[in-house]
Amino acid sequence: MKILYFAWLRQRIGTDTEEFVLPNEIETVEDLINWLITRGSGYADAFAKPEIIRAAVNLEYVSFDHSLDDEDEVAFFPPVTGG
Amino acid sequence: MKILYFAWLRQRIGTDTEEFVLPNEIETVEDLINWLITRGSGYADAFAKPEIIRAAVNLEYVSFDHSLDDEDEVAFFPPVTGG
Amino acid sequence: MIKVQKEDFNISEEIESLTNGDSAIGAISTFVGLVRDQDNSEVPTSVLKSMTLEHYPAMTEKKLLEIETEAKSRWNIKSSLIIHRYGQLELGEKIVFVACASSHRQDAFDACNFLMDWLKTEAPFWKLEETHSGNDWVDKRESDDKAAERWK
Amino acid sequence: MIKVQKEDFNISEEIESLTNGDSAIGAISTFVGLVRDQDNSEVPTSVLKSMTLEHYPAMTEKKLLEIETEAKSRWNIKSSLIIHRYGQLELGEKIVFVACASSHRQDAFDACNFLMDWLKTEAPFWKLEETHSGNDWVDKRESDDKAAERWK
Repeated sequence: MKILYFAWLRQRIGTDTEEFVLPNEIETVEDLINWLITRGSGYADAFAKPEIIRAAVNLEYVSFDHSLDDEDEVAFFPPVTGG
Repeated sequence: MKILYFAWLRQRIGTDTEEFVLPNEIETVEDLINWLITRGSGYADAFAKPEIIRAAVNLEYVSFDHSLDDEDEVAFFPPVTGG
Repeated sequence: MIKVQKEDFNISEEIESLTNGDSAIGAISTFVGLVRDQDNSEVPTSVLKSMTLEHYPAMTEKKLLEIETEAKSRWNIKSSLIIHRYGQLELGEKIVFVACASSHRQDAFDACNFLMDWLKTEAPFWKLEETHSGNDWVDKRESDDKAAERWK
Repeated sequence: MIKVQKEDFNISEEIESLTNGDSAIGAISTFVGLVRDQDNSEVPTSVLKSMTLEHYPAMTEKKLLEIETEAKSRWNIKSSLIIHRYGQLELGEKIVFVACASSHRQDAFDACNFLMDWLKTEAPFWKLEETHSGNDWVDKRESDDKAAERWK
Protein backbone atom coordinates (compact mmCIF):
# COMPACT_ATOMS: atom_id res chain seq x y z
CA MET A 1 0.00 0.00 0.00
CA LYS A 2 1.19 3.47 -0.91
CA ILE A 3 0.57 6.21 1.64
CA LEU A 4 0.96 9.95 0.95
CA TYR A 5 1.09 12.81 3.45
CA PHE A 6 0.58 16.49 2.68
CA ALA A 7 1.12 19.87 4.35
CA TRP A 8 1.75 19.71 8.11
CA LEU A 9 1.11 15.94 8.23
CA ARG A 10 4.03 15.54 5.84
CA GLN A 11 6.19 17.83 7.98
CA ARG A 12 5.36 16.08 11.27
CA ILE A 13 5.87 12.59 9.84
CA GLY A 14 8.99 13.69 7.99
CA THR A 15 8.22 12.08 4.62
CA ASP A 16 5.74 12.54 1.79
CA THR A 17 5.36 8.93 0.59
CA GLU A 18 5.71 5.48 2.12
CA GLU A 19 5.03 1.96 0.89
CA PHE A 20 3.92 -0.73 3.33
CA VAL A 21 2.74 -4.28 3.35
CA LEU A 22 0.04 -3.94 5.99
CA PRO A 23 -0.67 -6.35 8.87
CA ASN A 24 -3.73 -8.48 8.05
CA GLU A 25 -5.85 -7.06 10.82
CA ILE A 26 -5.96 -3.59 9.20
CA GLU A 27 -9.28 -3.33 7.40
CA THR A 28 -10.29 0.32 7.45
CA VAL A 29 -8.76 3.80 7.25
CA GLU A 30 -9.28 4.09 11.00
CA ASP A 31 -7.34 0.85 11.60
CA LEU A 32 -4.53 2.25 9.43
CA ILE A 33 -4.35 5.49 11.42
CA ASN A 34 -4.27 3.58 14.71
CA TRP A 35 -1.45 1.41 13.38
CA LEU A 36 0.52 4.40 12.03
CA ILE A 37 0.33 6.14 15.41
CA THR A 38 2.27 3.23 16.98
CA ARG A 39 5.16 3.81 14.54
CA GLY A 40 6.63 6.86 16.29
CA SER A 41 6.07 10.25 17.87
CA GLY A 42 5.93 12.05 14.46
CA TYR A 43 2.94 9.92 13.48
CA ALA A 44 1.31 10.33 16.88
CA ASP A 45 1.77 14.09 16.54
CA ALA A 46 0.40 14.15 12.97
CA PHE A 47 -2.71 12.17 13.90
CA ALA A 48 -3.23 13.72 17.37
CA LYS A 49 -6.57 15.17 16.25
CA PRO A 50 -7.88 12.63 13.75
CA GLU A 51 -11.24 14.44 13.51
CA ILE A 52 -9.64 17.28 11.53
CA ILE A 53 -7.71 15.00 9.13
CA ARG A 54 -9.11 14.21 5.70
CA ALA A 55 -8.40 10.92 3.97
CA ALA A 56 -8.49 10.06 0.26
CA VAL A 57 -8.29 6.57 -1.23
CA ASN A 58 -7.45 6.31 -4.93
CA LEU A 59 -8.00 10.09 -5.34
CA GLU A 60 -11.48 10.11 -3.74
CA TYR A 61 -12.42 11.53 -0.33
CA VAL A 62 -13.45 8.72 2.05
CA SER A 63 -14.68 8.41 5.62
CA PHE A 64 -12.57 6.60 8.21
CA ASP A 65 -14.73 3.44 8.03
CA HIS A 66 -13.77 2.97 4.37
CA SER A 67 -12.35 -0.53 3.68
CA LEU A 68 -8.79 -0.72 2.41
CA ASP A 69 -7.26 -2.91 -0.24
CA ASP A 70 -3.55 -3.71 -0.53
CA GLU A 71 -3.35 -1.95 -3.95
CA ASP A 72 -4.84 1.31 -2.68
CA GLU A 73 -3.15 4.70 -2.73
CA VAL A 74 -4.10 6.33 0.56
CA ALA A 75 -3.52 10.03 1.30
CA PHE A 76 -3.82 11.94 4.56
CA PHE A 77 -3.97 15.71 4.76
CA PRO A 78 -5.39 18.71 6.65
CA PRO A 79 -8.53 20.50 5.39
CA VAL A 80 -7.79 22.02 1.99
CA THR A 81 -7.02 25.75 1.73
CA GLY A 82 -6.54 26.43 -1.97
CA GLY A 83 -8.28 28.93 -4.20
CA MET B 1 -35.82 74.56 -22.89
CA LYS B 2 -33.43 72.02 -24.40
CA ILE B 3 -34.95 68.70 -25.48
CA LEU B 4 -32.93 65.61 -26.45
CA TYR B 5 -34.11 62.46 -28.21
CA PHE B 6 -32.30 59.12 -28.33
CA ALA B 7 -32.43 55.82 -30.28
CA TRP B 8 -35.67 55.30 -32.25
CA LEU B 9 -37.27 58.46 -30.84
CA ARG B 10 -34.43 60.41 -32.40
CA GLN B 11 -34.91 58.58 -35.70
CA ARG B 12 -38.67 59.08 -35.81
CA ILE B 13 -38.47 62.77 -34.88
CA GLY B 14 -35.51 63.27 -37.19
CA THR B 15 -33.33 65.30 -34.85
CA ASP B 16 -31.37 64.72 -31.65
CA THR B 17 -31.66 68.15 -29.99
CA GLU B 18 -34.12 71.03 -30.07
CA GLU B 19 -34.43 74.28 -28.15
CA PHE B 20 -37.88 75.75 -27.49
CA VAL B 21 -39.51 78.55 -25.60
CA LEU B 22 -42.51 76.68 -24.28
CA PRO B 23 -46.10 77.88 -24.16
CA ASN B 24 -47.01 78.99 -20.64
CA GLU B 25 -49.61 76.28 -20.13
CA ILE B 26 -46.98 73.48 -20.23
CA GLU B 27 -46.26 72.55 -16.63
CA THR B 28 -45.30 68.86 -16.62
CA VAL B 29 -43.49 66.31 -18.75
CA GLU B 30 -46.88 64.94 -19.79
CA ASP B 31 -47.97 68.42 -20.98
CA LEU B 32 -44.75 68.64 -22.98
CA ILE B 33 -45.33 65.28 -24.69
CA ASN B 34 -48.90 66.26 -25.59
CA TRP B 35 -47.64 69.53 -27.06
CA LEU B 36 -44.82 67.84 -29.02
CA ILE B 37 -47.31 65.38 -30.57
CA THR B 38 -49.14 68.31 -32.18
CA ARG B 39 -45.95 69.37 -33.97
CA GLY B 40 -45.96 66.68 -36.66
CA SER B 41 -46.36 63.04 -37.60
CA GLY B 42 -42.76 62.17 -36.60
CA TYR B 43 -43.49 63.31 -33.04
CA ALA B 44 -46.87 61.54 -33.00
CA ASP B 45 -45.11 58.37 -34.16
CA ALA B 46 -42.31 58.70 -31.60
CA PHE B 47 -44.75 59.21 -28.70
CA ALA B 48 -47.44 56.78 -29.94
CA LYS B 49 -46.92 54.58 -26.89
CA PRO B 50 -45.95 57.05 -24.15
CA GLU B 51 -46.11 54.30 -21.50
CA ILE B 52 -42.87 52.75 -22.82
CA ILE B 53 -40.98 56.06 -23.07
CA ARG B 54 -38.61 57.13 -20.32
CA ALA B 55 -37.98 60.76 -19.49
CA ALA B 56 -35.01 62.40 -17.79
CA VAL B 57 -34.83 65.98 -16.56
CA ASN B 58 -31.40 67.39 -15.84
CA LEU B 59 -29.87 63.88 -16.09
CA GLU B 60 -32.30 62.26 -13.60
CA TYR B 61 -35.09 59.84 -14.40
CA VAL B 62 -38.50 61.46 -13.72
CA SER B 63 -42.14 60.45 -13.94
CA PHE B 64 -44.48 62.20 -16.38
CA ASP B 65 -46.03 64.35 -13.63
CA HIS B 66 -42.66 66.00 -12.97
CA SER B 67 -42.87 69.83 -13.13
CA LEU B 68 -40.75 71.54 -15.76
CA ASP B 69 -38.73 74.72 -15.60
CA ASP B 70 -37.66 76.77 -18.60
CA GLU B 71 -33.96 76.09 -17.88
CA ASP B 72 -34.37 72.31 -17.82
CA GLU B 73 -32.65 69.83 -20.11
CA VAL B 74 -35.29 67.22 -20.93
CA ALA B 75 -34.49 63.90 -22.59
CA PHE B 76 -36.83 61.28 -24.04
CA PHE B 77 -35.74 57.76 -24.90
CA PRO B 78 -36.80 54.08 -25.06
CA PRO B 79 -35.97 51.67 -22.22
CA VAL B 80 -32.21 51.37 -21.92
CA THR B 81 -30.46 48.30 -23.40
CA GLY B 82 -26.77 48.75 -22.58
CA GLY B 83 -24.41 46.41 -20.75
CA MET C 1 -13.54 54.36 -11.75
CA ILE C 2 -15.73 54.99 -14.79
CA LYS C 3 -14.56 54.94 -18.41
CA VAL C 4 -16.94 55.56 -21.31
CA GLN C 5 -15.02 55.14 -24.52
CA LYS C 6 -15.08 54.14 -28.18
CA GLU C 7 -11.75 52.29 -28.04
CA ASP C 8 -11.13 48.68 -27.11
CA PHE C 9 -9.13 47.97 -23.94
CA ASN C 10 -6.84 45.31 -22.48
CA ILE C 11 -8.38 43.37 -19.59
CA SER C 12 -5.05 42.33 -18.02
CA GLU C 13 -3.87 45.94 -17.91
CA GLU C 14 -7.18 47.17 -16.49
CA ILE C 15 -7.03 44.56 -13.70
CA GLU C 16 -3.40 45.47 -13.02
CA SER C 17 -4.23 49.15 -12.54
CA LEU C 18 -7.29 48.25 -10.46
CA THR C 19 -5.25 46.43 -7.80
CA ASN C 20 -2.36 48.90 -8.04
CA GLY C 21 -0.25 47.03 -5.49
CA ASP C 22 -2.85 47.13 -2.69
CA SER C 23 -1.76 44.10 -0.66
CA ALA C 24 -5.17 43.78 1.04
CA ILE C 25 -6.81 42.78 -2.26
CA GLY C 26 -7.24 39.01 -2.46
CA ALA C 27 -10.25 38.70 -4.76
CA ILE C 28 -11.25 40.27 -8.07
CA SER C 29 -14.53 39.47 -9.73
CA THR C 30 -14.97 40.66 -13.30
CA PHE C 31 -17.59 40.55 -16.00
CA VAL C 32 -17.13 41.02 -19.73
CA GLY C 33 -20.08 41.58 -22.05
CA LEU C 34 -19.50 40.80 -25.74
CA VAL C 35 -21.44 41.51 -28.92
CA ARG C 36 -23.09 38.15 -29.53
CA ASP C 37 -25.36 36.68 -32.13
CA GLN C 38 -29.11 36.92 -31.69
CA ASP C 39 -31.29 34.30 -30.02
CA ASN C 40 -33.51 34.04 -33.05
CA SER C 41 -34.18 30.40 -33.80
CA GLU C 42 -36.18 31.14 -36.96
CA VAL C 43 -33.18 32.47 -38.88
CA PRO C 44 -29.77 30.89 -39.43
CA THR C 45 -27.08 31.81 -36.93
CA SER C 46 -24.59 34.60 -37.58
CA VAL C 47 -27.24 37.01 -38.88
CA LEU C 48 -25.75 39.81 -36.80
CA LYS C 49 -23.11 41.86 -38.61
CA SER C 50 -22.41 44.54 -36.06
CA MET C 51 -23.99 46.63 -33.33
CA THR C 52 -24.00 50.36 -32.69
CA LEU C 53 -24.25 51.69 -29.15
CA GLU C 54 -25.73 55.13 -28.67
CA HIS C 55 -25.71 56.85 -25.29
CA TYR C 56 -26.46 60.08 -23.43
CA PRO C 57 -22.93 61.10 -22.43
CA ALA C 58 -23.56 63.44 -19.48
CA MET C 59 -26.22 61.18 -17.98
CA THR C 60 -24.19 58.00 -18.60
CA GLU C 61 -21.27 59.34 -16.59
CA LYS C 62 -23.61 60.46 -13.78
CA LYS C 63 -25.56 57.19 -13.60
CA LEU C 64 -22.46 55.00 -13.72
CA LEU C 65 -20.88 56.99 -10.88
CA GLU C 66 -24.08 56.64 -8.85
CA ILE C 67 -24.20 52.89 -9.51
CA GLU C 68 -20.57 52.50 -8.45
CA THR C 69 -21.12 54.54 -5.27
CA GLU C 70 -24.14 52.40 -4.41
CA ALA C 71 -22.09 49.18 -4.82
CA LYS C 72 -19.35 50.57 -2.56
CA SER C 73 -21.91 51.46 0.11
CA ARG C 74 -23.31 47.91 0.09
CA TRP C 75 -20.14 45.78 -0.07
CA ASN C 76 -16.60 45.96 1.19
CA ILE C 77 -14.93 46.92 -2.08
CA LYS C 78 -11.34 48.17 -2.25
CA SER C 79 -11.64 49.40 -5.82
CA SER C 80 -13.90 49.02 -8.81
CA LEU C 81 -13.99 49.80 -12.49
CA ILE C 82 -16.74 50.11 -15.09
CA ILE C 83 -15.77 50.45 -18.76
CA HIS C 84 -18.59 50.87 -21.27
CA ARG C 85 -17.98 51.32 -24.97
CA TYR C 86 -20.11 53.16 -27.53
CA GLY C 87 -20.10 53.42 -31.31
CA GLN C 88 -20.03 50.58 -33.80
CA LEU C 89 -18.81 47.20 -32.57
CA GLU C 90 -18.31 43.95 -34.47
CA LEU C 91 -19.49 40.50 -33.44
CA GLY C 92 -17.34 39.24 -30.55
CA GLU C 93 -16.09 42.68 -29.53
CA LYS C 94 -16.16 43.75 -25.88
CA ILE C 95 -19.05 46.08 -24.94
CA VAL C 96 -18.74 46.35 -21.19
CA PHE C 97 -16.27 45.43 -18.47
CA VAL C 98 -16.94 45.52 -14.74
CA ALA C 99 -14.36 44.62 -12.08
CA CYS C 100 -14.58 44.66 -8.28
CA ALA C 101 -11.58 44.10 -6.01
CA SER C 102 -12.00 43.10 -2.38
CA SER C 103 -10.31 41.22 0.44
CA HIS C 104 -12.82 38.38 0.22
CA ARG C 105 -14.48 36.77 -2.75
CA GLN C 106 -18.19 37.04 -1.93
CA ASP C 107 -18.07 40.84 -1.67
CA ALA C 108 -16.35 40.94 -5.05
CA PHE C 109 -18.82 38.53 -6.69
CA ASP C 110 -21.95 40.21 -5.33
CA ALA C 111 -20.83 43.76 -6.09
CA CYS C 112 -19.91 42.80 -9.67
CA ASN C 113 -23.24 41.04 -10.23
CA PHE C 114 -25.13 44.02 -8.76
CA LEU C 115 -23.23 46.51 -10.93
CA MET C 116 -24.12 44.61 -14.10
CA ASP C 117 -27.79 44.27 -13.13
CA TRP C 118 -28.15 47.96 -12.29
CA LEU C 119 -26.18 49.11 -15.28
CA LYS C 120 -28.53 47.12 -17.55
CA THR C 121 -31.59 48.97 -16.28
CA GLU C 122 -30.16 52.39 -15.31
CA ALA C 123 -27.36 53.38 -17.67
CA PRO C 124 -28.65 55.29 -20.73
CA PHE C 125 -27.29 53.14 -23.58
CA TRP C 126 -29.24 51.82 -26.57
CA LYS C 127 -28.17 49.03 -28.89
CA LEU C 128 -28.90 49.03 -32.61
CA GLU C 129 -28.33 45.61 -34.17
CA GLU C 130 -27.19 45.61 -37.78
CA THR C 131 -28.20 42.42 -39.58
CA HIS C 132 -28.27 41.33 -43.21
CA SER C 133 -32.01 41.99 -43.27
CA GLY C 134 -31.85 45.50 -41.76
CA ASN C 135 -31.31 47.34 -38.51
CA ASP C 136 -33.25 46.85 -35.29
CA TRP C 137 -33.19 48.58 -31.95
CA VAL C 138 -32.78 45.96 -29.21
CA ASP C 139 -35.85 45.64 -26.99
CA LYS C 140 -35.47 45.68 -23.26
CA ARG C 141 -35.63 42.30 -21.54
CA GLU C 142 -38.13 41.65 -18.76
CA SER C 143 -35.48 39.42 -17.17
CA ASP C 144 -33.23 42.47 -16.74
CA ASP C 145 -35.92 44.26 -14.74
CA LYS C 146 -36.33 41.19 -12.53
CA ALA C 147 -32.58 40.89 -12.05
CA ALA C 148 -32.39 44.52 -10.90
CA GLU C 149 -35.40 44.02 -8.57
CA ARG C 150 -33.41 41.44 -6.56
CA TRP C 151 -31.17 44.17 -5.13
CA LYS C 152 -33.93 46.54 -3.97
CA MET D 1 -10.41 23.34 -19.29
CA ILE D 2 -8.13 22.75 -16.31
CA LYS D 3 -4.58 24.07 -15.94
CA VAL D 4 -2.48 23.37 -12.85
CA GLN D 5 0.81 25.18 -13.24
CA LYS D 6 3.70 26.94 -11.53
CA GLU D 7 3.91 29.74 -14.11
CA ASP D 8 2.01 32.99 -14.18
CA PHE D 9 -0.47 33.59 -17.00
CA ASN D 10 -2.04 36.44 -18.98
CA ILE D 11 -5.73 36.99 -18.25
CA SER D 12 -6.52 38.70 -21.57
CA GLU D 13 -5.03 35.80 -23.53
CA GLU D 14 -6.84 33.22 -21.43
CA ILE D 15 -10.19 34.96 -22.00
CA GLU D 16 -9.43 35.22 -25.71
CA SER D 17 -8.82 31.49 -26.04
CA LEU D 18 -11.88 30.74 -23.88
CA THR D 19 -14.30 32.46 -26.27
CA ASN D 20 -12.40 31.28 -29.36
CA GLY D 21 -14.69 33.09 -31.79
CA ASP D 22 -17.92 31.44 -30.54
CA SER D 23 -20.47 34.07 -31.58
CA ALA D 24 -23.09 32.77 -29.11
CA ILE D 25 -20.96 33.91 -26.15
CA GLY D 26 -22.20 37.23 -24.78
CA ALA D 27 -21.13 37.01 -21.14
CA ILE D 28 -17.93 36.04 -19.35
CA SER D 29 -17.67 36.02 -15.58
CA THR D 30 -14.20 35.64 -14.13
CA PHE D 31 -12.58 35.47 -10.74
CA VAL D 32 -8.95 36.10 -9.83
CA GLY D 33 -7.54 35.12 -6.44
CA LEU D 34 -4.35 36.92 -5.35
CA VAL D 35 -1.83 36.39 -2.56
CA ARG D 36 -2.93 39.00 -0.06
CA ASP D 37 -1.76 40.18 3.31
CA GLN D 38 -3.16 38.56 6.44
CA ASP D 39 -6.20 39.77 8.35
CA ASN D 40 -4.23 39.95 11.57
CA SER D 41 -5.04 43.21 13.31
CA GLU D 42 -2.53 42.59 16.12
CA VAL D 43 0.49 42.91 13.89
CA PRO D 44 1.42 45.64 11.42
CA THR D 45 0.29 45.15 7.84
CA SER D 46 2.58 43.66 5.21
CA VAL D 47 3.79 40.87 7.48
CA LEU D 48 3.34 38.32 4.70
CA LYS D 49 6.44 37.81 2.55
CA SER D 50 5.28 34.99 0.31
CA MET D 51 3.12 31.90 0.18
CA THR D 52 3.84 28.35 -0.94
CA LEU D 53 1.07 26.23 -2.39
CA GLU D 54 1.39 22.48 -2.07
CA HIS D 55 -1.02 20.12 -3.82
CA TYR D 56 -1.77 16.46 -4.63
CA PRO D 57 -1.29 16.52 -8.41
CA ALA D 58 -3.29 13.47 -9.54
CA MET D 59 -6.18 14.23 -7.21
CA THR D 60 -6.13 17.98 -8.01
CA GLU D 61 -6.62 17.30 -11.71
CA LYS D 62 -9.42 14.80 -10.98
CA LYS D 63 -11.28 17.04 -8.52
CA LEU D 64 -11.04 20.15 -10.72
CA LEU D 65 -12.41 18.21 -13.70
CA GLU D 66 -15.28 16.94 -11.52
CA ILE D 67 -16.03 20.46 -10.28
CA GLU D 68 -16.05 21.82 -13.82
CA THR D 69 -18.34 19.00 -15.04
CA GLU D 70 -20.72 19.70 -12.16
CA ALA D 71 -20.89 23.42 -13.07
CA LYS D 72 -21.61 22.57 -16.70
CA SER D 73 -24.44 20.25 -15.67
CA ARG D 74 -26.07 22.99 -13.56
CA TRP D 75 -25.73 26.05 -15.80
CA ASN D 76 -25.78 26.81 -19.50
CA ILE D 77 -22.05 27.32 -19.96
CA LYS D 78 -20.42 27.45 -23.41
CA SER D 79 -16.89 27.08 -22.06
CA SER D 80 -15.01 27.36 -18.81
CA LEU D 81 -11.48 27.50 -17.49
CA ILE D 82 -9.84 26.90 -14.13
CA ILE D 83 -6.17 27.80 -13.66
CA HIS D 84 -4.60 27.05 -10.28
CA ARG D 85 -0.97 27.74 -9.52
CA TYR D 86 1.32 25.92 -7.06
CA GLY D 87 4.80 26.59 -5.68
CA GLN D 88 6.06 29.80 -4.10
CA LEU D 89 4.14 32.99 -4.87
CA GLU D 90 4.87 36.56 -3.81
CA LEU D 91 2.42 39.06 -2.34
CA GLY D 92 0.03 40.25 -5.07
CA GLU D 93 0.66 37.30 -7.42
CA LYS D 94 -2.24 35.43 -8.98
CA ILE D 95 -3.11 32.10 -7.33
CA VAL D 96 -6.28 31.07 -9.09
CA PHE D 97 -8.32 32.11 -12.14
CA VAL D 98 -11.81 30.91 -12.98
CA ALA D 99 -13.74 31.98 -16.08
CA CYS D 100 -17.17 30.94 -17.35
CA ALA D 101 -18.53 31.96 -20.76
CA SER D 102 -22.23 31.85 -21.54
CA SER D 103 -24.92 33.46 -23.67
CA HIS D 104 -26.43 35.23 -20.67
CA ARG D 105 -24.83 36.82 -17.69
CA GLN D 106 -26.51 35.10 -14.74
CA ASP D 107 -25.42 31.63 -15.87
CA ALA D 108 -21.86 32.94 -16.13
CA PHE D 109 -21.95 34.65 -12.71
CA ASP D 110 -23.49 31.72 -10.85
CA ALA D 111 -21.25 29.08 -12.41
CA CYS D 112 -18.13 31.13 -11.62
CA ASN D 113 -19.21 31.71 -8.02
CA PHE D 114 -20.03 28.00 -7.61
CA LEU D 115 -16.68 26.92 -9.08
CA MET D 116 -14.79 29.09 -6.60
CA ASP D 117 -16.83 27.89 -3.61
CA TRP D 118 -16.40 24.22 -4.51
CA LEU D 119 -12.75 24.60 -5.40
CA LYS D 120 -12.11 26.11 -1.95
CA THR D 121 -13.49 23.05 -0.13
CA GLU D 122 -12.75 20.22 -2.61
CA ALA D 123 -9.48 20.86 -4.45
CA PRO D 124 -6.48 19.41 -2.57
CA PHE D 125 -4.28 22.50 -2.17
CA TRP D 126 -2.64 23.75 1.02
CA LYS D 127 -1.22 27.21 1.63
CA LEU D 128 1.88 27.84 3.71
CA GLU D 129 2.25 31.52 4.60
CA GLU D 130 5.81 32.78 4.96
CA THR D 131 6.00 35.77 7.32
CA HIS D 132 8.83 37.63 9.01
CA SER D 133 8.05 35.74 12.22
CA GLY D 134 7.95 32.25 10.69
CA ASN D 135 5.86 29.97 8.53
CA ASP D 136 2.24 28.96 9.13
CA TRP D 137 -0.12 26.62 7.37
CA VAL D 138 -3.34 28.48 6.62
CA ASP D 139 -6.33 27.17 8.57
CA LYS D 140 -9.53 26.37 6.78
CA ARG D 141 -12.27 28.97 7.09
CA GLU D 142 -15.72 28.04 8.39
CA SER D 143 -17.14 30.60 5.96
CA ASP D 144 -15.81 28.51 3.05
CA ASP D 145 -17.77 25.47 4.25
CA LYS D 146 -20.91 27.59 4.53
CA ALA D 147 -20.34 29.03 1.05
CA ALA D 148 -20.05 25.53 -0.43
CA GLU D 149 -23.19 24.40 1.47
CA ARG D 150 -25.29 26.95 -0.44
CA TRP D 151 -24.98 24.90 -3.63
CA LYS D 152 -26.01 21.52 -2.19
